[in-house]
Amino acid sequence: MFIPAVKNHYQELITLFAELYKYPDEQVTEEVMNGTAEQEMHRGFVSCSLPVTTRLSLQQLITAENNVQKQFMTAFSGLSKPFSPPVESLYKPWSTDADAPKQLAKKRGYYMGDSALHMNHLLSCYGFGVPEEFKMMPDHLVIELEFYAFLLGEDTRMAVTFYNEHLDWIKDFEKEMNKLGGVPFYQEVTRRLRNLLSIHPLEIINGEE
Amino acid sequence: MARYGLLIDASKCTGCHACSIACSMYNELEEEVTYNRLEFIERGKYPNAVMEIVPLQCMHCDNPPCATVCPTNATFKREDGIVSIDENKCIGCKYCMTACPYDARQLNESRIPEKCRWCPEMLEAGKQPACSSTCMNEVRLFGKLDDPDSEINKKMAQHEVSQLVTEKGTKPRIYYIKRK
Amino acid sequence: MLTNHKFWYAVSGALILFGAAGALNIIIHGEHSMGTSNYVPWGALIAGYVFFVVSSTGLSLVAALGHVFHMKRFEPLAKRAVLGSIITLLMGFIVIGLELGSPFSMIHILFSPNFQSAIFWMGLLYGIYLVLLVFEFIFLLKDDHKKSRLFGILVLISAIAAHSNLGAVFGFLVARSYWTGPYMSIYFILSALLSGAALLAFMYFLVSKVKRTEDMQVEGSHIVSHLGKLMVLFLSITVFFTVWKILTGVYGAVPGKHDGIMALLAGPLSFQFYFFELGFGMIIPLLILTLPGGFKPARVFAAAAFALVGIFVMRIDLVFAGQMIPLEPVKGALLPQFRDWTITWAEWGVMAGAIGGAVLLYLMGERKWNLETAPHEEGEDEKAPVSVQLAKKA
Amino acid sequence: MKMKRRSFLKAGAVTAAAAAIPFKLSISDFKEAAENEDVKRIATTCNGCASMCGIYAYMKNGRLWRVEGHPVHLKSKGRLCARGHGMAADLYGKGRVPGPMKKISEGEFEPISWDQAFKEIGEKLNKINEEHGGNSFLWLEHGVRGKRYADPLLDRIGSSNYITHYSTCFSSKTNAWQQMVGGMLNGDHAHAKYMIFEGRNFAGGIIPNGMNQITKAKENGAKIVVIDPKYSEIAKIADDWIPIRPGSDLALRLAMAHVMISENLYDKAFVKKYVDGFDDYWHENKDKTPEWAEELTGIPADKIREISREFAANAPEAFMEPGWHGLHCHYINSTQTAQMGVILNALAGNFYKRGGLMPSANVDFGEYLHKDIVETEKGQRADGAGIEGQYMTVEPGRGISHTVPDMIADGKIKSVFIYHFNPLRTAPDPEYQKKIKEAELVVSIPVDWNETSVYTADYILPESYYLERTEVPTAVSGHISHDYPQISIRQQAAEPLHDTKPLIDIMRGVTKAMGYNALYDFTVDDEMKAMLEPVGVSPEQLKEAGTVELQTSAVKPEFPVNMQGKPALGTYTGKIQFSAELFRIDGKKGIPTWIPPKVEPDRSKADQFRLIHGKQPYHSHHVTSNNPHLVKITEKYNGTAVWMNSERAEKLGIKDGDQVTIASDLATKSIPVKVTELIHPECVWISSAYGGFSDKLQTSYNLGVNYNDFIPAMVEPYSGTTMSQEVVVTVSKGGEA
Repeated sequence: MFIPAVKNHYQELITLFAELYKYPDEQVTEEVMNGTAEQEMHRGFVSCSLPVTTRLSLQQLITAENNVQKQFMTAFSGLSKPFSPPVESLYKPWSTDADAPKQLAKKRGYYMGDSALHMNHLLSCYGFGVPEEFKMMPDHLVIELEFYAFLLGEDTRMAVTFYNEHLDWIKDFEKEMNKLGGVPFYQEVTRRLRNLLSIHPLEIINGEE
Repeated sequence: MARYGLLIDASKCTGCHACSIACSMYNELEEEVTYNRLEFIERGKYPNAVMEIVPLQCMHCDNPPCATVCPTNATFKREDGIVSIDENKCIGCKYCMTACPYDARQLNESRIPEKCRWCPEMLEAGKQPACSSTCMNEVRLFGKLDDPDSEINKKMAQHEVSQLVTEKGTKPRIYYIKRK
Repeated sequence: MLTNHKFWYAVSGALILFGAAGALNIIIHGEHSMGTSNYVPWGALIAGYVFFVVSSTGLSLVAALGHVFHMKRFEPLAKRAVLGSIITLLMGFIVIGLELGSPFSMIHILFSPNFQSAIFWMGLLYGIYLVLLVFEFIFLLKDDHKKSRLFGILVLISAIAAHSNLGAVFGFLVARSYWTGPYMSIYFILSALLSGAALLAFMYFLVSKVKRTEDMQVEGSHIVSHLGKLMVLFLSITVFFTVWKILTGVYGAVPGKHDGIMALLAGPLSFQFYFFELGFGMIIPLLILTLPGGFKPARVFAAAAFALVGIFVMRIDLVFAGQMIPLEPVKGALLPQFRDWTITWAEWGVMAGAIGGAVLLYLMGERKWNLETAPHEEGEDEKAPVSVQLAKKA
Repeated sequence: MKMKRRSFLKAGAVTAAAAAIPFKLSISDFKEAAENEDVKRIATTCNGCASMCGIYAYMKNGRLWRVEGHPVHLKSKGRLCARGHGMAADLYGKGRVPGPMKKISEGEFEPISWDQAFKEIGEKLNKINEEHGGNSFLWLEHGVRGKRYADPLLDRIGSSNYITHYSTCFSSKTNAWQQMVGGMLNGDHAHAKYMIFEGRNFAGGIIPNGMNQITKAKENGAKIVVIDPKYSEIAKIADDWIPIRPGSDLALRLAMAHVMISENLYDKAFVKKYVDGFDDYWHENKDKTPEWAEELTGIPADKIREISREFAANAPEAFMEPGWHGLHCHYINSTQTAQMGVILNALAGNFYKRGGLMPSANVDFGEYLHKDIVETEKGQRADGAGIEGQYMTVEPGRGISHTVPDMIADGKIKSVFIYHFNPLRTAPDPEYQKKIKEAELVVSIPVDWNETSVYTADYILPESYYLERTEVPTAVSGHISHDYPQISIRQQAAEPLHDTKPLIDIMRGVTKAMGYNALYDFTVDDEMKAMLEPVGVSPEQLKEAGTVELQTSAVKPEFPVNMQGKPALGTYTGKIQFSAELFRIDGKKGIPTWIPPKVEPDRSKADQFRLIHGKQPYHSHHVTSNNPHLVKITEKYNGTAVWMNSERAEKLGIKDGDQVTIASDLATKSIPVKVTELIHPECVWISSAYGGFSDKLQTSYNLGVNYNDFIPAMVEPYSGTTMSQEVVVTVSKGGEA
């Protein structure tokens, strides 16, 4: 039997992760620090009947000197090198277009790859726009997770296709994240996200069938 | 069938490397790989010293040692004279690399010993490949050796030309204009 | 310690683990995990491959002394030598398989063969050689002397054909004067004899110690002594070849050839050339063997051990000396004096792993089969020797 | 408790779709459809260096495929150098500043919104201007692209402080030519029979079509002489490479003039008609014989006679390249050296002659009329350029760009906008330049994380990449001669990848926050329309073609004359002036004569050298050194090495490839050495491309060393340049890699 409640929990969990990859404003910082984020994530995993493999809680990974904002900047902004923005294009060959002659095609590490083009296409087909700062990285994790959550609400079959094609790079992303120093919070969030996404959505949603 | 050749006037090269970077852009090469390169030679004693620069790339030999040694015919000579590679047949033994007296082979990420392929699609369209079309000093001139009216034949008639490493019997298809 | 089974299992296990790590590294990271470059495309694994297939060839050549040429004192060697030959050949194939960029494209050797390519012939002949070896081994185990002798002859021919083709893989390289010419084919065959004799002496000494049977003790020490004598001959031949290689290389200063020899004599390879190739590989074993009492089994064993290390380095020197001299398509170009090369841990691993694999397979062979061969007198061909009958009962 | 959610997906606000492809949920279906889209060709201009060659950018589905030289553009004519190809791929690289940044502590920034940045900068600027006056504001840029959008603000708040990078580059030349000729001319390489390139590496600072013309002229029999302490790339195609002691070029030129005058080889008719001050010049320099110059230059007197005679014999189809950076900010005598460039060419009578020096074709653009034209009275320039008692002879239009920290320390400058300029790496003494941060407000407008932005800026406002922005049309001119005027346009080929803006939008944002609502109340299209109006080309035509050639007002080989037929150059007398009016200060006559270099290596010391530098043909000084493709060339061809003469190296026990340590009073740095016959024994040479120290630029970080590390910030007395080769270093074997 189909239980929509689980799907809703799953969607909520996905958008929670999306939230955690946005620049942490004061409220988000506060909610991470006071444990709200940890509690909600824990509840989310439990509600989806997923194993919770927490070693350290999120608030423990933050210190006064190395706060969430600082870790965000270190991990994603390029203010210090190396850094690894959660953008799909960077983790996949730039283009598979056969007559794409030139240089970039087979390489990883460049923005605006095929996946970005496709995201632009999908978003515009569904009538979505993205904020100015994400204009040329529509395959940013934040956008992809939000869009995935949206698709789950629309049509599970489509969501599954999206899951298969656009959320298959998190492992590579995690590998890059783990190479960085001073970003334990995002390494943990990414580890959990990878755990969550390593389980096929149909297994979660239909788990109680 | 056309027979292609390349005439190089090395005396005009000023070492800007536009050829190699245009080539790697056109052929989607990894940054480490270049199909053409420049050899630098210093001659003489200060203040009467000079520098020579010789552009090098696959010579598309008429007796290509790389093709002779290839156990699976992955490297082969086309009718138009271009020495080409069928990547699927390559076992990666690198015999062609040790056999080439010009060091023209470059191993790519997939462990295929790649090399300059003279951009046949450009030659067939009557255009110069990227290395030549971007060269400000017009060092390279590709063309049909069997067409008496071709630019390359006219120019070869005007100059004395030489080839590299002829003593190994490779019969290279790149000709260098001899200058004093 | 050396006479303990467990010790050898432990050693081979450790080497195989190291080898597996190295192999995995090469499979994952490709060429980056190897010490090769566009200028030195053939790395240590080529040397390792040569080392193993030379050993294989050498073992079958020495085996042939006994059961093909009927040199009595070498007849008991046959089974062990042929088994060793099969094993080292397989290990050679594994090593070269890892060196190849796309080993699975080997299928095209069948569909799209290039009859001008020495690698094609080498591959084909080594394939045939392997099949023939297996048959020879089967008939040896059955003590079917007629058939095993027939296959022994075929193995001998194919070994020489395959191995001289391996020499030709180098000899055909017109671009690299250091290798060019017929020398390599002849040198490979003759140095294979040294490899085979040294490896057999090494093996047989240990086997005779491990077996602890009286027969084996006596017979083993006899054979090892005889192998020692053979080694003196083969060492002398190798010295002869090395001397002429050096003299012809230095004489006349042919570009490429001369520089390669100078890299050995007074260049970056000189330490390993003098210390290992000449010292370990030729001088020390010759001294050990030719001083009074030189053919005592333990002395022969020591000489063989030195020689094997020396031979391994000899292969390394051969592969790199031919490539580290920069090609000079344009005369006078600003080039480094020598091209850089290294042997990475992954390559060491693969070679060590292959040695471990060889040891393990051999131990398993000793355990599975009875490898004693009774001397086959005329007319006794049909009758299995006593020791075999006993073994069958057990 | 549940965390809040900030949804980034905005329903309704549809982005421009990549292409009109029908809905494809699966990426493989989509890729298939996308692959069938057409490749579009957009004509724009390159930004690999300041030449701005015309290029075609090939775009598919809104993404850059590759670039190619524009076939019409007179600088590229279908050809591009390595930089042009390499730079384009950086569009999608990771080195750029992704959006507006605010400094939180030394070297640390946080992203802020454009609105927030505008608001804070506007408020701060207003406050500073109220307290210290508008003249405390400084606009510092590479030049001259930003001037158009700097001027409205400068005029409005009343600041005279517009400064370009030219003083670090070539203003000794522009100054001398402005004073003596009233403008600049270009060598007519295509028609010349004899070309002298002294301190000018045309094959290093590349204009592809210029080099094409030079090699063609050579094939047609032209002779090329290269005078340079280092065998530069152009020397490779020269008939004669004459190494000269660095710092003595002025002596050589004086002696060449001496030969031409004393042997009556100069064009007397031309000089009589078009030159003012010839007698004064000769009176002053009668003793500058080739023998005298041989002492100073190390070039045999006979050789000097030979090239002088050949030069004269081929005149007027002969010229001495006017040059740029090569000699014109290097020594204390650089302005006089540039003056001699004018004089030698005038003695050859080659001005406005085919095969000699020709002017650039002119384009009469229309002008966009600004609505807000309130102007505030401006104070004195903070750099002292053009001010009596300070740097009276320095061109105020270009200024002195490398003493900004002094201007700040003196309290003259309180706020600085730095547009596409990186003085921390391209001006002398980086530690001194870092003091720019002492200003109350520093705003940097770069594309990447350059050293200046990282170490001095309070705010970084990233501009869109050159392939992402449209700029007003420009006349294609300079460096080489061409008969017909051309107009080219840089236009947007790709959507901005990051949260960046073109300069005009940045200026509009800042000034609106200051309360000037109408200061930038126009778009690039408005300007383009107004500019093109009198030209007879529509914006659409220009955008389609990228570069157009106008068949009007072709340049003619005629000396400009007025209605009376008298010479009418933009100088005091209308003639070529051998004596520059402005230089007649401190009792001087304004005539070039010998001035020895400021410092000289002690020739008795084995380890002392003059440190000289130059451009590599695959890098544009420091701008391209973060490009991975170009740096691969550096690595393969040993580009960071310091060149040293073999004989000197032998004395120091240094071998090719060794690590050596270079030390001046300011710095001690270590790099590998290239030991060569191709350099004057008294100097060592390094490329100007390296020595990056911004850790936010991965590729250039810590790659090689830069000449600016070793020289203090000095000001050449006539033109205000850096005198960047007035430095003696010691070189020793060893040092840490």
